[in-house]
Amino acid sequence: MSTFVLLTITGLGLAALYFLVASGLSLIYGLMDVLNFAHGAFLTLGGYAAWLVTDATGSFTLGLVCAVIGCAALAALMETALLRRLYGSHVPQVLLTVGLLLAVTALVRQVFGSDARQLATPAWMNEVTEILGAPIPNNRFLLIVVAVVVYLAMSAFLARTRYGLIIRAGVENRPMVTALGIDVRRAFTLVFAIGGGLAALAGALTGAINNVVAPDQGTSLLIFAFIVVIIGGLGSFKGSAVAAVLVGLLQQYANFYGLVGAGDLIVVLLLAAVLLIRPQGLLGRASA
Amino acid sequence: MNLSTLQARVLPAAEPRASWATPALLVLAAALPYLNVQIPVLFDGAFSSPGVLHLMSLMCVMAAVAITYDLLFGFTGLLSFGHGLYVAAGMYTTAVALAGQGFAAAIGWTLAVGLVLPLALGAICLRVSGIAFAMATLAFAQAGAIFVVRDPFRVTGGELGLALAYERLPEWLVGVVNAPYRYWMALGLLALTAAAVRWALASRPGRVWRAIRDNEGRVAVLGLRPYAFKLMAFTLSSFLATLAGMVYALVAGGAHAEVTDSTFTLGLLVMVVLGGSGRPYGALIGGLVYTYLSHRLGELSTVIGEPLLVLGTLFVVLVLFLPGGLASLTRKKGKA
Amino acid sequence: MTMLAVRELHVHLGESHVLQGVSFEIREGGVTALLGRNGVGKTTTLRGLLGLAPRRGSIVLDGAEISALPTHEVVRRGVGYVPENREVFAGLTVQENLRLAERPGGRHHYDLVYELFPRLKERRAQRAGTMSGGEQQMLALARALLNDNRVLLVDEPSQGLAPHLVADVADALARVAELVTIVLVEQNLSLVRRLARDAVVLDQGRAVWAGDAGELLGDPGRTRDYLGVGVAR
Amino acid sequence: AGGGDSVKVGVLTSTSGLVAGYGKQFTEGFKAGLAYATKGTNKAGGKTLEVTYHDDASDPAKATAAATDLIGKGYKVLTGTVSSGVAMQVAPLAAQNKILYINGAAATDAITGINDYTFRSGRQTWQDVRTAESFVGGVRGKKVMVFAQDYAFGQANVAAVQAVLGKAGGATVTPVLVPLKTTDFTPFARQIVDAKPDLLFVAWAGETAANMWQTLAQQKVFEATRVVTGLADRATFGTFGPAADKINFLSHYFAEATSNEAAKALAKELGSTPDIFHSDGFTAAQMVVRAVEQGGDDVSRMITGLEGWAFTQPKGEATVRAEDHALLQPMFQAKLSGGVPQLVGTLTPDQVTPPVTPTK
Amino acid sequence: MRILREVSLQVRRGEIVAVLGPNGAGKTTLFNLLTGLRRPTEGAILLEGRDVTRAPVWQRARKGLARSFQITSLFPSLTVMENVRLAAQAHRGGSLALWRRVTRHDPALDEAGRALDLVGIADRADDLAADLSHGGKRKLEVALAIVGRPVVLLLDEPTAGMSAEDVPEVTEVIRKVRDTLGTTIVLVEHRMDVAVGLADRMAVMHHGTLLACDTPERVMADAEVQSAYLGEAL
Ligand SMILES: Nc1ncnc2c1ncn2[C@@H]1O[C@H](COP(=O)(O)OP(=O)(O)OP(=O)(O)O)[C@@H](O)[C@H]1O
Ligand SMILES: Nc1ncnc2c1ncn2[C@@H]1O[C@H](COP(=O)(O)OP(=O)(O)OP(=O)(O)O)[C@@H](O)[C@H]1O
Ligand SMILES: [Mg+2]
Ligand SMILES: [Mg+2]
Repeated sequence: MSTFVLLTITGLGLAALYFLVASGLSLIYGLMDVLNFAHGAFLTLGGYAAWLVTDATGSFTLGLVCAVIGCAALAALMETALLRRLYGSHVPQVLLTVGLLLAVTALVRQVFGSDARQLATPAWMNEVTEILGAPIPNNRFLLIVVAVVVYLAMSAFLARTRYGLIIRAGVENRPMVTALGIDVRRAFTLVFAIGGGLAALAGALTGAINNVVAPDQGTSLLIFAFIVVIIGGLGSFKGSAVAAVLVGLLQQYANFYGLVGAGDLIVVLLLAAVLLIRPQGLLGRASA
Repeated sequence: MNLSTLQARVLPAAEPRASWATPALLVLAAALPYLNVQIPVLFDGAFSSPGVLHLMSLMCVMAAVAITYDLLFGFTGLLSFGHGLYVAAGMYTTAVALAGQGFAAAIGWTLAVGLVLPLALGAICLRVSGIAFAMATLAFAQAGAIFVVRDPFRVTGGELGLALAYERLPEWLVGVVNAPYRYWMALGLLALTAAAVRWALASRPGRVWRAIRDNEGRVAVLGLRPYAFKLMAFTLSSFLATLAGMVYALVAGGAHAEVTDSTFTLGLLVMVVLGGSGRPYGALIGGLVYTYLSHRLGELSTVIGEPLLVLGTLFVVLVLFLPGGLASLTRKKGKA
Repeated sequence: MTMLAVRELHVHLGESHVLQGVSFEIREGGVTALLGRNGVGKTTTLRGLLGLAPRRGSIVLDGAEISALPTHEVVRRGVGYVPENREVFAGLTVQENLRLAERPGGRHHYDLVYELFPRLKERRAQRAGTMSGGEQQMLALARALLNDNRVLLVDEPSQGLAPHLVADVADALARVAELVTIVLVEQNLSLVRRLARDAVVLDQGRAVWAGDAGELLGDPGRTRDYLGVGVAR
Repeated sequence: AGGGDSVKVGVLTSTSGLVAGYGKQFTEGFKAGLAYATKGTNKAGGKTLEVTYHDDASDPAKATAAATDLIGKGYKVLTGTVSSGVAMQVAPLAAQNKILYINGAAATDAITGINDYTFRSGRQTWQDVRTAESFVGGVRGKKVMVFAQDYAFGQANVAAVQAVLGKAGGATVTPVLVPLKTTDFTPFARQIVDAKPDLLFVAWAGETAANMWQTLAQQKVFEATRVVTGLADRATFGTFGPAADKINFLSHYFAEATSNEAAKALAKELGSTPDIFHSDGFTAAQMVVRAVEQGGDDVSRMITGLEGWAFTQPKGEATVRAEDHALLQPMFQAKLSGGVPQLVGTLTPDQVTPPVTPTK
Repeated sequence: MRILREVSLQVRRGEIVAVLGPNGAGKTTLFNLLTGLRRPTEGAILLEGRDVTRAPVWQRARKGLARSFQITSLFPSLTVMENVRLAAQAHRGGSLALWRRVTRHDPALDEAGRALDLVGIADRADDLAADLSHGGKRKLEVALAIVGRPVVLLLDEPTAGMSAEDVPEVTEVIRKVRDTLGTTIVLVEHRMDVAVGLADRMAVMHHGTLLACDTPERVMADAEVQSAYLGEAL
């Protein structure tokens, strides 16, 4: 019983991490239809920014905040300086972000070396709390809380503000949105900044879970983020959340109860199954 | 939104044209091993030296792979993130069959795998389109990568890779002194691939592929079954990639797990766009240049340790300022 | 009073020089029809006015030069647009399409819109992309009529509308024209005849005739020369 | 060939990519070893060593390209790489082209005895495992678990443990192999706790190590069993976290373990504390110098000159075994306290001698 | 939601039937059912006596069912000629023949040329379809549909957006297609004059049902049709 509780709660923690990693990608993909490979770059940069600041100031919280703000600003810059020229042509956008992913990962490795860097987190995060006999690491609770907050905040942003509408419409037909008197560019920049900030948040928290940041943490997380977004359904923020929970729990159970190390294959299988049975994803729109 | 229609706006319709330049270049390329000429800085030795020939062999192989990728991506509008799987299939089938059964069997098995694997996987992946297709191919490639690296049946050598059982190879393929033969083999592969793809594009299905890239639904209403055509393009492209994988293994002396990594396929994407996707010669040029740079940058510069930093940046600049790729530099912009 | 003055408007699309110095003036109030054969550049003129097509030349709206403004700024000066191909946002619902069209700071005439097109009210939650061609046209019109406009640019509103709806649309435009200046591109000459006070005719990238619409349509010679038709019905 | 008065030596290792850090150590160690073995003259047996350094980016394709280039330019001696994947593809080239290849730090057992032309300058997995065994003495009838990542490096460790502790030692060995890209290790820690083994052997590399150790500590694995693992480079000492003092470390090399002449020379040349792969680079240089001294530019004489050679490397006394070119060398037991490694015991080369794999 | 209810319509070989009805009556939906882009919940579709209710889109097209789209649907990055040639090639078969190169002397090319001539955009043959004006695209749309000499031709508002000048031309083309090829034609049309001028019979739809189907004269006189569709004529 305590094992099951342990697996379930840590599985939810894993799900929370996957959701955070996927959320920025899902937001940008869902709203702007950009398959943003640079998301991987921000996952890495966020981790390194958090590490730099934490190392200098000794405060992980400050590191986290600085990472989020810094990456949001950087993402906004990237959108205005680079991506903006390419609206209307999706493939070049994908390509641009691929280039950024490759370049930024290499840059980080060049500057900080290829060894992982240790990220010091507050002691309480690494301690455990017993629930029904299962020792749960406290950082998993942190993950779950942050993920829930992000989910609620983003849902409100999409439902309560016009930005969601503007961007969905802008993706479909950008000139027509401007012809309704709306400055699409501002909305796009904002969303991109949010995406960058979310990536940084996920990158820094990944660093906190792993206790280290590494140059290619972004690239390896990115694949998981893609898988979560696709399983959840293109353009569905809620879908990403559901998929993250599914993947996190399934992986955790498979790793314990299943054949040794079935955890990674099961994710791939799940993806293949979803694509074949329900190509638009669990909660995706039929086709947009 | 539909990826393929969007792409159509950036990609011009290419009209492959034959000219005298192609055979002339081919003859020149074939004569390189006899040229005891060195281009300083650019190459670290004379053309006839094994090191340069080896590099050029790799460039030819990768250019061939890039061409097969462009057939999918640039001309049919199918964005695949799993193309490396077929190159890997070619490499590993060759290495495994060579050790077990010898050279002739290795070729036979590779051809068979190159036909059956893409037919089977393509039949599944092509049930979906757009990003979902990209993800399905990614999923299978990931499964392939996991298979290779984890190596449950102890055949692939895991991340250590599988060196060729060179004692079972014909003598002319073994040893540094025989670099010219491997170069001609790679050049032959490139010529064959380019010719096959060019022929296919100029064929009747070739036209349909481009129409599918533009507007798939409309193709169906005209009475053509897009699925069949896409599967055809997918199989042809993957088959040629498998073939290239075989030559790659012969040139590099073994199969290695890097090819199954998703960054390998991303590299292909970069090559194709670098050269100019959906353009004659685009992928070829991109494949040559990218492979050259990724091998030589580290050697050329002591300041920049990470070649991908330069390549990634170059790629970004190119996408922004030369969306047609390098190939668009050589040709005046014309209509159609 | 001149509402809109266009001088020497040039537009290049790809390699073709589509508008080669179009000049005309539009009086305040009422409907001015912009006429011409297929492909002369009527749509391009409207898009040029809005800044949706790259343009050169002078455009004066309400006394202010607007040719350098980005599209959304032009629109915020009170320019409504009903595009030729409807261009509704297929992935958004009807209601979302309308909400998006609300220009901040003004009144939004949902009552007018729903009165004109009750169908839209019924179908508020339907995705615009699944609506019939005519329904989409209603939505495109509604999007523009929702706001207080100074000028309304309307490109072929009757296209794909059933006859009785064409009549309804005509009524609606007539009503709106009492408040707003309308520039109307339309192939349906009977509609033009009913609505338009003035007309401008484009040919070969230029405005070749401007004046009273009734005079133009009442003169079979001119209509044949400029529009290529003997006036029917 | 021609009896010129210089010999070209190519050092092939990662200065970019995943294991660039290891490559850097190897290169620095090599330079130090070269200075030491040639007494600063850069000459061996009267011949000048022309050493060039090349990046393999831990990519076998790049490595074979560079090797082919060098061989084509008349290089007779290649050395280096910290990646087993690269080593496995370069070694056959050496045999095909009849040149000498002294592998760097790649630990895979498969390099030993792979062919007549290939030697190794570092330790092999077998020696690691043998050292682990020394922590429990006899394992007969005991339960041993191997916790490793499911790829070549981890699998090799599992295989070695099964051979050393299982087949030879009489223990029951249970592997727990974890997919490479795992983020949460709780289920595996739980499996270990449930199984209560007498010994847990952990073979780990990469950025998930810190997370893995923390999870083991959180799930109270250290209370349930005795844990042994390898001590890698100094940059990773922090990854063990608070659990560090509960772990028994087997070590290939750490600066505090020895203080012979070679080790001192290494530290002096570097001007800093040597790290694990510095020693391998140093040793590789020693072997290159020996080969050239004995063979000039004749590869077969280089080989006979190396076979059976006994010498002092930074780790201590080492011997190149003639039959399969295994490098017999001492290994260390260590503990970490306060982030500083301390020597617990030294195993002599014959206590950790791998079985002979005669070359093909 | 139920969009069509119990619509039964029989069209004889070589007949021109115009489908009319207010916006949203289900005309395009009817076409989508016939071409196979959508599947009916109930009912059957017979083409030349054979049941094609479950056949995929491309198979029906092979059996001679062609259509044009209300909302223009072309291959924008191919030239006008290539657009039509593709359609011609499709119906001639052998499109999967990888070994057959597309040559300059291709019967499909001649056919395509004739179709372009017929709709009057032969002079734009070498331009990209994307660069045509709206009217031009509408004509190309018709060319794509007729080039295959279909047995049954479905035209969804072929004259929408065409200038008054071109309407008679297109009307003439449609009639010629029927007269020379014996093609059965079903078209949706909001222009009364065109519908009345062309159609042998007119079918009027309303709220997803078939209100009437008869000769133009009788349909126009039908009171129900008057109120449902025509309203006060302009
Ligand atoms: N992107 C483009 N590139 C080149 N030429 C174009 C482009 N778009 C339109 N054109 C050309 O510009 C001309 C004017 O087009 P426009 O759509 O303004 O005509 P229009 O008067 O509105 O015609 P219609 O009555 O058919 O709607 C046409 O000849 C068309 O072929
Ligand atoms: N996927 C869908 N979901 C909901 N309603 C739909 C869907 N598809 C079509 N409809 C509705 O079905 C009705 C019939 O549409 P259809 O396009 O067939 O009309 P139509 O007769 O062609 O009209 P028009 O003359 O305006 O083109 C419309 O009211 C439309 O909104
Ligand atoms: Mg127009
Ligand atoms: Mg319709």
